Amino acid sequence: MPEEAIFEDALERRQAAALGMWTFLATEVLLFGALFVAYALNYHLHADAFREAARRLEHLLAGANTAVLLSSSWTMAMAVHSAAAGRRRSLLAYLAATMLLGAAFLGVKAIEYRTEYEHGLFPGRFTWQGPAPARLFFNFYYALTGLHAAHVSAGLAALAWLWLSAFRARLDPRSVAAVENTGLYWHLVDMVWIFLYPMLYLMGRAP
Amino acid sequence: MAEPTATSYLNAAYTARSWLLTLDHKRIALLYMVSITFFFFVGGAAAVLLRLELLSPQADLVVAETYNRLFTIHGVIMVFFFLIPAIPAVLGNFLVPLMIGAPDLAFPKLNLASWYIFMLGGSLCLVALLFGGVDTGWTFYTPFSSLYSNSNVMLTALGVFVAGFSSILTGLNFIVTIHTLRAPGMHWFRMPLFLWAIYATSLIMVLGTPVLATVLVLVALERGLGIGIFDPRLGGDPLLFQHLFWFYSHPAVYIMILPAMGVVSETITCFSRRRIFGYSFIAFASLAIALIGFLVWGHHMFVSGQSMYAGMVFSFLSFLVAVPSAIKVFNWTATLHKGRIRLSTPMLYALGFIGLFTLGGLTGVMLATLGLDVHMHDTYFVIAHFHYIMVGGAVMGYLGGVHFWWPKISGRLYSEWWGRLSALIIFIGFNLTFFPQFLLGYLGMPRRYHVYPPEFQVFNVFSTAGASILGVGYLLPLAYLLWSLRYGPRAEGNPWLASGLEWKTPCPPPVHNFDATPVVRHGAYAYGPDGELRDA
Amino acid sequence: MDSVPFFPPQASSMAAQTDWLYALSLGIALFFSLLIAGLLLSLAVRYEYRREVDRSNAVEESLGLELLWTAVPLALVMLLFFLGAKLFFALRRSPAEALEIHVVGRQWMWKVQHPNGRREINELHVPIGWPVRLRMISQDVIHSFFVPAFRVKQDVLPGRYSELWFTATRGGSYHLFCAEYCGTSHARMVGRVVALDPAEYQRWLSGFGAAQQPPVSPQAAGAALFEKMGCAVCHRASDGRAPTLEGLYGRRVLLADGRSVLADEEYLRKSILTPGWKLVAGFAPIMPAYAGRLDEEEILQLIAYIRSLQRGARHG
Amino acid sequence: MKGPGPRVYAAVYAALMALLGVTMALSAVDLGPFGAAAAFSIAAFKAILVALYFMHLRYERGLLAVFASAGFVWLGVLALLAYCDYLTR
Ligand code: HEA
Ligand code: HEA
Ligand code: HEC
Ligand code: CUA
Ligand SMILES: [Cu+2]
Repeated sequence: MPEEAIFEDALERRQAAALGMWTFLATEVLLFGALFVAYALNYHLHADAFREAARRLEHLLAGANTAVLLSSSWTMAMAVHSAAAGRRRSLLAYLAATMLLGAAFLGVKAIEYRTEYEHGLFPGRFTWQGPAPARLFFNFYYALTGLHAAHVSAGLAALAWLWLSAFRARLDPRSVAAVENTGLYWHLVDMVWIFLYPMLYLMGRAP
Repeated sequence: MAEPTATSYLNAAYTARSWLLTLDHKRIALLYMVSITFFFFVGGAAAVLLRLELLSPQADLVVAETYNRLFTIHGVIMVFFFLIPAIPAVLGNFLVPLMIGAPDLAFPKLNLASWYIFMLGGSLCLVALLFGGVDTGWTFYTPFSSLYSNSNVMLTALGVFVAGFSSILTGLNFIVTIHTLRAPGMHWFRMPLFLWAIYATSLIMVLGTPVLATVLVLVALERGLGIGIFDPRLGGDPLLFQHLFWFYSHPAVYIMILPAMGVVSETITCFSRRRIFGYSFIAFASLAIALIGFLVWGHHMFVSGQSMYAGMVFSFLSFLVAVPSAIKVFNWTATLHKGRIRLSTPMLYALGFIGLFTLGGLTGVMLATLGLDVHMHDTYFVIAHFHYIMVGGAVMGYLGGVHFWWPKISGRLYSEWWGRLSALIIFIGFNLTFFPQFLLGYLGMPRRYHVYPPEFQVFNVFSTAGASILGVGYLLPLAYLLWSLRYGPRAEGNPWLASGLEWKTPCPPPVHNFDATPVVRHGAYAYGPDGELRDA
Repeated sequence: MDSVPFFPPQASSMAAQTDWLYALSLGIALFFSLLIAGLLLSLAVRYEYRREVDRSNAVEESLGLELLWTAVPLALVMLLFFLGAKLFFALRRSPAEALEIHVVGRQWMWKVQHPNGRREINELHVPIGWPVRLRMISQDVIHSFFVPAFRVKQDVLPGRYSELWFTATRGGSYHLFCAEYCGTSHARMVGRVVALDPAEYQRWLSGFGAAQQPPVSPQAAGAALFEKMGCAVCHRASDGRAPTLEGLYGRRVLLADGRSVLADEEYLRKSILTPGWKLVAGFAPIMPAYAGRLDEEEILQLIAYIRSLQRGARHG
Repeated sequence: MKGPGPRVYAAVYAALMALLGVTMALSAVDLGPFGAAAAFSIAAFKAILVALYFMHLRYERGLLAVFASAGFVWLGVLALLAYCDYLTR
């Protein structure tokens, strides 16, 4: 059955795609959420150690990185807007900006990881003599930020693909929908970070 | 095979490519059917070996390592690669578009991708099996799985993880399809109850499975990269894994039973020639089970060291989830009243389902009783409980559905005599296998034991004897259904005179399902006072 | 009551209650199963399609019936909930005077130590008629201590104590099983529980068992460890660099972050293994972590010793 | 469907950045237990802004909002009942 023939019209088709995408996003929320809840429960068990460990993170760098990711969300929203309005050149520009910001985010994250490696806070090379459950904190930190970084990378791949197809051909309704869906995904990944940032970096900061 | 007159989805093309790259939901359903049948017999073979070993109290057939691998692979395959996909991915795939009057699912490519993802996950588990197997039990409890087991935990967990995404995508596809592709006039409350059941199941698949994925990733991180999350030496909590695992795996048991309940609602009406009793109660009971089912997972952890108060909350909620199931059972029973009952094969399976599910469910209620579960937890009582529901209930539901829609799927009729005979054999073999296990369990025989005190032997011998009858019972349908493909008489139109849009198409249906989008003018189960079809 | 078929021996104070609840709930289960099966069969026969019976006025919906078969199961399960929870409470609340026995589980054996220090492996001797509390912990994976004749079971966790209590009521030897899957020899992590008359139990206690010397009580062993591991250096120093441990057990401790916690076994265990996990108010974090330097039995002994330090009593 | 325009996006973007600044500033102040509450309320507010405007949820059918919140509601169930164990141990 050719996919075109399934839906009555473009509106029905778009509604189906939107519902599918949002359902998928709900699964992503739970995928990350399970890890968030696991973290929160362990925080409850080892609050002091977790706070102490959290103070070792580069919270300013991460704050800057949050700004980078929020900016990428804005450029992404503008990209979706441009696509819907049929402005291909501005779509290309905004997509490129989003990719650039996304890559910058990953770059800063890599710098953070390197600092942590040098400070002996890395799994396999954990030399910090902090309170015992501190290692647990760092393991959560790597699991959470790693999973998040994997999602950012997947988003970058999708953006690159969008950019190339928008570069090569004119915009048709299908590619507009693809931009919209990638946008939704990108915003969700941003949203995850919005929660990750205070949860990991800021918990132990207050004196 | 005589050439059928019209082109159906089956004879539209014959190449391997036309099957392996098909986007037709009906063909994808058949791909699933072949795959899960294969997995069922792999899991069944493991069960046969388990039962043979348990014939005697000593370890004489297999050593401990092997036995542990056998029950693990039995559980993993039967749960993740047979029963969870069984009804949704086979019958659901085939029937959802037909029942709502749509040409296909909303996302056909995604549907095919789900099958490939499923096969990838299954292959990973089979590879893990071939390279030495895995010995954690299907529950993968930490820290055993993450730090102590010397078996292919990573590969198996990866396989289950991958298969989980197939489940998510299938559920997503069903949800979107049911929301957007219903034919004109097919209001929610005109839908066959099978669709309500599939919809509720899809919600669980979509909202539960991601948590399973996360928890498996965490086990892999701990085991493979030393990123300990559950490790008690780091201060990790041994119960955290259990909470996350059962958050998915309890609702998952409803993934297995709800669709079977849906099948029963279809068959019981057709063979009683009666509208279903209490349509909306059954429909809402499906949703209630799906929702409340998420609140009860802690009943697997009553003696795990979970707090006593949490145990009470979970026990209470577990009792609540039993009520909608009870509502369904009573409504089905009432449907028989003043019907015109014909004990055809699918009806025999439906009746078997109701009876065995009731006993299985009520023993579940016994397990939810806090003080009792202390004694019965991790004994054969639990094994008997869930086999009553999963084998006596869900597998019977699946078989009933396969028989009911077989003419639709294959265009052929199977032998009614063999059908009834094997339903009977399965029923007898099943009870002989698993009833003694209730008694064994209360006597205290722990599960996952390959050696046991000699006083437990008698019941174990009964159980093994029953399992061999059961095995024969399962081989029979395989034989006569395959036989019917070639030699069975052709099914003409609507062999059961069943109501429902799927029966308005030829048997087997054409690729496009409906020549013109059907318009629905009345609710499901349009059987008149004399049992006649009203929507013919 | 050894002769009741399909029931394990009733050998603890909880066994009869559990069996009654089992009988009741099984009765409900069988009643409804047979009811449903009977209805299905009789309806299937009565309304067989060839039979000429009255089929007029068939009902399709009945709010009354729906309410009935919602309310009756609901009432019954609430009854079961109540009875089950009551029994569960009783099974969880150990009497204060219970005899405390230490159990350490590991792949794949049970190690037991009695209050006077006598040890045994895969066996547990207990007196009849006196409550016994097991303080249990695992050295590796999760195990579960299961005595069918007593109708009790409790998972034994790594890194955390769990408790189980019972009062044996009948002499004899009963199965002890590991009920939580724990790896290759899970099925061989079995043993027996022997219930003895109190006098006999005392006699048994004073025997040496397999050991060559008379047993050393956990308390005494803990006192020796307290010296050997250097705890005494700080905790008996007069300069107040470390808190005194006298009268600590059972008291609430004020922590540096303002919380106050109850000094129970779990707290003492964590204080010894990972002192950084909490800090007692008014002290510097100088105590070294003993995680990895003490095994579970030694920790239990240290705790037994600390528990024995009553306020005002002089250090032994 | 109709989405908001660039001006709305710019305003939301500015609000998000401002809220980020507030979060960072607050983290340096000791608010006791309210610190975490404040940080997460702000995060939730930011997330809602993103969902409503960047993700157009405000302009979509209600059904989408139901599915969008389902993930969070289920997460709430997981957290609630798991805490029910951890807080009463
Ligand atoms: C399809 C699978 C399936 C289904 C549907 C169920 C349904 C139920 N299960 Fe079961 N269960 C499993 C599969 C399933 N279970 C598995 C696989 C395990 C073991 C996992 C492992 O450890 O490996 C398990 C384990 C398990 C336990 C843990 C036991 C232990 O390990 O100690 C408990 C405890 O509460 C439980 C309870 C229930 C309850 C209350 C229901 C209810 O939903 C049942 C509701 C149904 C009815 C009640 C019947 C109909 C009612 C009537 C006809 C009327 C009368 C009703 C009343 C008077 C109440 N189950
Ligand atoms: C959908 C789920 C499902 C199904 C269908 C079954 C089906 C069966 N199960 Fe399964 N079982 C589980 C799910 C399921 N089981 C789970 C989840 C566990 C827990 C695992 C764990 O503890 O981790 C379990 C555990 C389990 C145990 C407990 C093991 C232990 O704890 O030590 C036993 C023991 O009797 C058992 C028996 C059986 C039998 C006899 C069947 C029969 O119904 C099977 C009948 C099928 C056949 C007999 C196949 C026919 C094939 C042939 C005849 C070919 C034979 C070929 C060769 C022998 C080479 N199962
Ligand atoms: C170097 C000094 C030092 C040594 C050695 C030491 N401790 Fe401590 N201990 C302390 C200090 C200081 C504290 C209070 C601060 C804290 O909580 O860490 C403390 C706290 C404790 C507490 C909690 C007391 C309370 O009031 O809540 C226990 C229990 C304890 N120690 C037991 C031991 C045991 C058992 C050992 C030996 C195996 C030991 N300590 C060895 C210095 C020490
Ligand atoms: Cu120890 Cu099973
Ligand atoms: Cu369950």
